[in-house]
Amino acid sequence: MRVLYFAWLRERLDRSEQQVEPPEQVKTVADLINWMAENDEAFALAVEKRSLIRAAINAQIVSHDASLADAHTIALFPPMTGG
Amino acid sequence: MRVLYFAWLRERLDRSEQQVEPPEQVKTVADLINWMAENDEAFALAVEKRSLIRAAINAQIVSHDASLADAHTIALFPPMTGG
Amino acid sequence: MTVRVISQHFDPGEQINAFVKDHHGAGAAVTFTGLVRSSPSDPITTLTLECYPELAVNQLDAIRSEALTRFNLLAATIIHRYGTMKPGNPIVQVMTLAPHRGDAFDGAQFLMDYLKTDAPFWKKETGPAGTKWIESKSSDDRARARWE
Amino acid sequence: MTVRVISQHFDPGEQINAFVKDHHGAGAAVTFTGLVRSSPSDPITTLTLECYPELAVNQLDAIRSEALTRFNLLAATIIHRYGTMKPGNPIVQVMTLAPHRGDAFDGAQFLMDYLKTDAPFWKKETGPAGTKWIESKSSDDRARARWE
Repeated sequence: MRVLYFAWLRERLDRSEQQVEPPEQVKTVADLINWMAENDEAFALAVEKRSLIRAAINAQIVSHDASLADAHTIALFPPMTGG
Repeated sequence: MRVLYFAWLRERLDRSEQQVEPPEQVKTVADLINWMAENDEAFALAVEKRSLIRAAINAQIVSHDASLADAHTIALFPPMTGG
Repeated sequence: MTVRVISQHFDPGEQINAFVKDHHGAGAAVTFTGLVRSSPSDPITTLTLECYPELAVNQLDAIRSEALTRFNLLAATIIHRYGTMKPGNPIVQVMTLAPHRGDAFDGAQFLMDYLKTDAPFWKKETGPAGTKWIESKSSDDRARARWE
Repeated sequence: MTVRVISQHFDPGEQINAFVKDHHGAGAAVTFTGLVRSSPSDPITTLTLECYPELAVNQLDAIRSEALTRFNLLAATIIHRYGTMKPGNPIVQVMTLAPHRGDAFDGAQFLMDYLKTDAPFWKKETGPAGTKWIESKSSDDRARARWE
């Protein structure tokens, strides 16, 4: 599973993407964030305010409770400031 | 005093302007329209629906009760349809 | 030139580019372009706008000043054509520039709503059914009234 | 191309001319152009937009379809740049075309309000005080909420 990062989240983590292989009990975006935070202190700090983290699965915006079934690409990013 | 006509008022009167010398008791735009209608049957018909006649004095929009003092150019025209 | 009443064709794109140039304080530009409309249900071959140019300039200047103050615009331009035009030709273009988009949108709508009822232009269209003057619309009066 | 997410400069005027061409059924075109802003009180030297292009195209396509239906638009185009820009450069342009001006205005405002909160772009500005990410604004959330 590929995880992409954008904007200040990408900068804080110092990477724009990474591969992860979460265990079976990681079923949602929230689960994934929690599991990655458990295993990576820098990640835990960067996503500390969960309300500032937006997510997309396979280039579709989703909420944190969305299922990871069929997910090949997850993106995590701050609130958007386009336009 | 110069009187200008526009749009269908101009067409119905078959002239775009004329000179008039109203008597002293003609003090407002409404007076002028009434006085001209008394002296010109075609004019009377064209301005029959007074609510469809708009007026300007010296290139400033005015209401029918506006005074003709200092007026050198009066314009009479239908509701505007710009834009 | 911030108010232009002209009888020649104008190019919408050229006008917008000239308008936004050198206004680095502004973040938002809104442009309204009014075009001669012709549809299968209401086809026309030409649209002629009659105009009282002296009054038009006075009215457009006044409307523009009001918009600048009311919506804190950094710039506003009104271009209005008269004469005979064909379907697709631009008739009018209103452009507003403001630090924030809400003001730029409101300013442009305000200008258009006033201009429809308060600018001395009269439209006459020619199509298969002949030539007729376009009547003023009560919807335009209502649109203008909401700014009172 | 009705949704374009690009890294190159675009010309606002060229875009509007291409947009209004050959739409004789329409009477009203509204264009919003968002420009890189720099003011004496908040000077910047560059603005960089980061983008997730694949998601951006998906989001803009969806927003555009919704606007077309909701406001009976005859056409709508969204152009959004990413990369590094200078004050005065165009960032975004939204264009709507409709038989009547109210729909064209509402459609353009709707597109901009959604795009501010729902399109995956992130702004970072560089000025005398350094470089910082621009925070999302609650006023943008409110602007979007009025269409719900």
